[in-house]
Amino acid sequence: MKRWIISLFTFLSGFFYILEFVLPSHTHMGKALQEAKPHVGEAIMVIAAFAVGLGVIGVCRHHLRKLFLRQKGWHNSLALLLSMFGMALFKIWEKYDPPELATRLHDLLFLDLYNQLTITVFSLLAFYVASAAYRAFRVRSVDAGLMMITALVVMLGQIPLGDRLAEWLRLPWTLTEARLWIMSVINMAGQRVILLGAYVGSLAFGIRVLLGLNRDTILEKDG
Amino acid sequence: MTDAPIQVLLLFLVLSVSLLLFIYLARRGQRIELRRIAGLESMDEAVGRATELGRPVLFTTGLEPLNSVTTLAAIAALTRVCRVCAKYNTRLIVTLAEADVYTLVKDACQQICAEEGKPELYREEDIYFLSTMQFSYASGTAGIMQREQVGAAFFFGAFAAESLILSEAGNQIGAIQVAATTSSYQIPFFVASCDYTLIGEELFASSAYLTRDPSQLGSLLGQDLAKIAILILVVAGSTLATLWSVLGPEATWVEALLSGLLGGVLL
Amino acid sequence: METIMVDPFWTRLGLIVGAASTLAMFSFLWKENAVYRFFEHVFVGLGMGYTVAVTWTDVLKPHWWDKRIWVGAADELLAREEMGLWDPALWRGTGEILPLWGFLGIVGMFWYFQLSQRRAWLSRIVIGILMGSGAGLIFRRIYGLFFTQDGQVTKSFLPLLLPADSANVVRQWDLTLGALTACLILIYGVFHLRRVRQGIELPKRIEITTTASLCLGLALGTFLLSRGLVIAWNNGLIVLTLICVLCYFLFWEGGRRNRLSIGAATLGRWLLMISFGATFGSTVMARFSLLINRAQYLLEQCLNLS
Amino acid sequence: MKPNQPRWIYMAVALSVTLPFLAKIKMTMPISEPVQKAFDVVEKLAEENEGRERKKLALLVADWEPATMAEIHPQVLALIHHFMSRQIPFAILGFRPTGPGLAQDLAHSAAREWNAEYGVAWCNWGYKTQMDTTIQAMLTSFHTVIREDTQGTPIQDLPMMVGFKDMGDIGLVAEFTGSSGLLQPWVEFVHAELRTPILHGCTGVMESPVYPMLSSGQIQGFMGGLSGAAQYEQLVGKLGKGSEGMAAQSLAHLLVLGLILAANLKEFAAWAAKGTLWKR
Repeated sequence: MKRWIISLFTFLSGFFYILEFVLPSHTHMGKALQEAKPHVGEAIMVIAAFAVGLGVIGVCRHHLRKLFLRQKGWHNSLALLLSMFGMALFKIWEKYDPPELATRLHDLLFLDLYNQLTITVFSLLAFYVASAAYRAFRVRSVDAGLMMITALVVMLGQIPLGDRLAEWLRLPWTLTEARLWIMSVINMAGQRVILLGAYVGSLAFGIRVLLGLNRDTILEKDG
Repeated sequence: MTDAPIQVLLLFLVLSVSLLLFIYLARRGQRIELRRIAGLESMDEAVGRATELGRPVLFTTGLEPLNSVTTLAAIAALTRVCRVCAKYNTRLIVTLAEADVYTLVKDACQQICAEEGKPELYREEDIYFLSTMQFSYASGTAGIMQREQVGAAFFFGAFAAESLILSEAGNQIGAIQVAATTSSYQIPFFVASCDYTLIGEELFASSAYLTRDPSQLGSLLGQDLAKIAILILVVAGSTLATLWSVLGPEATWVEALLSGLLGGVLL
Repeated sequence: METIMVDPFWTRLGLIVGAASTLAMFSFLWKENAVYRFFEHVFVGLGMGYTVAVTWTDVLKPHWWDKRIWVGAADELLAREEMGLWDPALWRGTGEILPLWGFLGIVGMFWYFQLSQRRAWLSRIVIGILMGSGAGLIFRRIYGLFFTQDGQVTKSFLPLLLPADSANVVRQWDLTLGALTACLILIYGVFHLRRVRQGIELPKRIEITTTASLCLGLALGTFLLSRGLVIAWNNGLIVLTLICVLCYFLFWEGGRRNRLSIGAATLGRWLLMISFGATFGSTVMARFSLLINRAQYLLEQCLNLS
Repeated sequence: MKPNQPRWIYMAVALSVTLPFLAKIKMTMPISEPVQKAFDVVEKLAEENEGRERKKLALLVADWEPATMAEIHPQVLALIHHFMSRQIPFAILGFRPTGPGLAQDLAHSAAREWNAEYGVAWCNWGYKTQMDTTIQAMLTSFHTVIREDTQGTPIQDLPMMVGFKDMGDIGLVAEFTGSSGLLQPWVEFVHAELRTPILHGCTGVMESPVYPMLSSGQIQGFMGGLSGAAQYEQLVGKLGKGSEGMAAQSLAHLLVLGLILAANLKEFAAWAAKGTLWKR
């Protein structure tokens, strides 16, 4: 019974968009669906927006428990909760023409603290690429060999030094041209097939979702 | 609203109906044979080699939670590795990044060890739920690989920038590494640093191969048919385009054929 | 919204906070330490707080909370809205609560049943609506991306032979033809050398086919040139790659029985590796640009060395 | 629990990134075709707007997170300078929470320089969820989805939006993102239906999957990573972070190539010694 209700809602929301696409717009039914689409779209947008509270509740529950039980690292949890509510307060306040201090604190929290933190976390990757380049990247098969040679040309084609090198070796093409050729011929065709494979996969998955043919692991557990 | 030409709608109808037909046939027990997936043999060989050296095996399922198709396919591969480890009496370590995946994997491993008749082989403390934060999860897994000196490492599922940290740690301790991911931005790094890499949809094909789930097998055949249809379209379109450019614009029959191919949207 | 003047005190405070957080995160390189974990928790908290706030101010408030009280006749308002004259004052007057607003609110609350064990299936309804609408749009998306006038499949119908005078022929000609003929001659030469060195007598069949294919290739080239046609090497390579990589991604066992499809699939995997090589090259650039930004930030702004 | 990492490689990386800044080398890149096409698309929109009393908008879609800010901000700043120098009014919209906020900050810094006024030269429509159904809704009835800007003022009260009826009044969509799947809906829905030119800017990681849409003409212009930003800065004539980074970028690339070659040569030598290249 539960499974049937879920499949009905899934099917209806999907079939609406399929019908709207298939029926030509000059037919009566097609025009009606087209009129309804913005309101359906806005409703789905609002429903999707409600999901944001779930993440917050999950995080709050976990860290509040750590805080009250004084488990190890409770000060980190306190910092997390304070920065969450502080950021939310300043961002919402910003819309109701806040005093200058609030905008300053919002910029401080968002532009200086949050952005710099995020960039730095990801900039660590440059170090890992370099250490992996020395310790992990080996030509261990034909595949890896082909990939490394192409990567060599593409990387040299990205930097101005590449063209100096091409002139020095008196190659007929500059490395930037060779990079653009690799990118727009072989890489283009390969990525086009990967894109096609992804969309054919989502077509198959979409049809199975609409008709409820998927084995639903979560539901089966308590279904 | 540009309405889609009838040819395209027909193509969609044929592909959808054939997909449902394949799923129906698969459910009715029709045997569907898949091609040899090299990654799966290397999986068994890797566990075998780790057993010879007497070193444990590590499996990790990536960052995404249980509702992602990629994680479900990774768990299917994990059940296979767990069964092979139980058969060879090898210790299996699993590191995870999501709580719901952790609970599912714990029950699955316990059940498999019991099925293989070795319930004592299942050790709860070998299954780690490290952290949902990308880099803590990656450095935690790398640390465990280093400490336990694992013999084989499997990276199945959705990975992001941290794939480097994992494969580099595996390389350091000389472990055989098999990777499978759909995120095509990480495949180059896995190909460069792992012994074998399954590319994109091969992960789903291996999951269908291992679980023999009829809807996955049927859907795989349906997707194959769609790809073959696109292949035929490309070949037909290219030959017609060549004919048109050779015979010049006055060959109207070629132009009629070409525009008939996809409903007047061409050239 | 007036643009706030740049106040030296706040900019300096911002730089100090930014520099401190940058150095704290770099400490992760040395060893995972308490300072890094503290800032990582702050990082997650700020991200969560920002997302919740923006979702409320930009989506839930204008599209749901503001539409709760509805004044006067429904159709008159809808007509005004159709002409694009949506006026918030009209919405916020007195009158009965818009039924749609209540219904949307209740459906929105279904998400939170996920937290209770017994009624978790109710949250599956809302997930179903989102997944269903996404799945329903897949046909329109595939049409829009692949089968429109400049769609991916439509633009894969590439002519393999081009009239000699068409503009971009020369560019393709020297870039790829040189590589291709060089490979052909190389393979034939190595093949021939090995055979002579080992003195083994190759079966006549292989001998004939290799020489014949080489001569046929050259003859075809001269014939086409005389007819004022040129082989479009780039288009040929694109179509070849499309076909081979598509063969590689076929999983049905039937597709791997004859040698041609096995050969196409192997060539497909090699060509795929070349595209991944391109991804590898451009990814390395991306990783370093982040670190270069950090260097710019620390050196120029914090220590103002510029 | 971190594995033993080679500290000398980390030092080499740090040096390769900091030295070029001290030496103040500013490298210029040759302009590649996709960036030139992006510049021409914006110029074409500017000329088209010349003759019109009510100008067509450019839509700046901000779908990036702070993590990819380093590569996306030079691109967006160069484009905003180009918009403001050619008096093309643009609106900011985003399907990632942090995108519009970051784009707002960039527009502010550019507005100070061109003294462009909010509401006349640019405005911010803010963040929306559920991208594909929302774009479908915008295509049929724009005012149902975009009701007010981030400050709460209704859309019709903004001077640049007076008389804005539907998506046909948008002359260019410039989408910037660091994650996958956020460009396709604009190509599949907006370009497929209204033939609106689309310009795309992304990080180096996302560059290679863009080429199929670039070569088929569904995307008219494209800036990839820091080198794309540097080239567009040269075209606009405002050298910024993109060009400064190129010197360090070149050195870093050479370092990585050197490391890869050194490692493989070491392995090759080991193979020559005992003939076991691929056996571990």
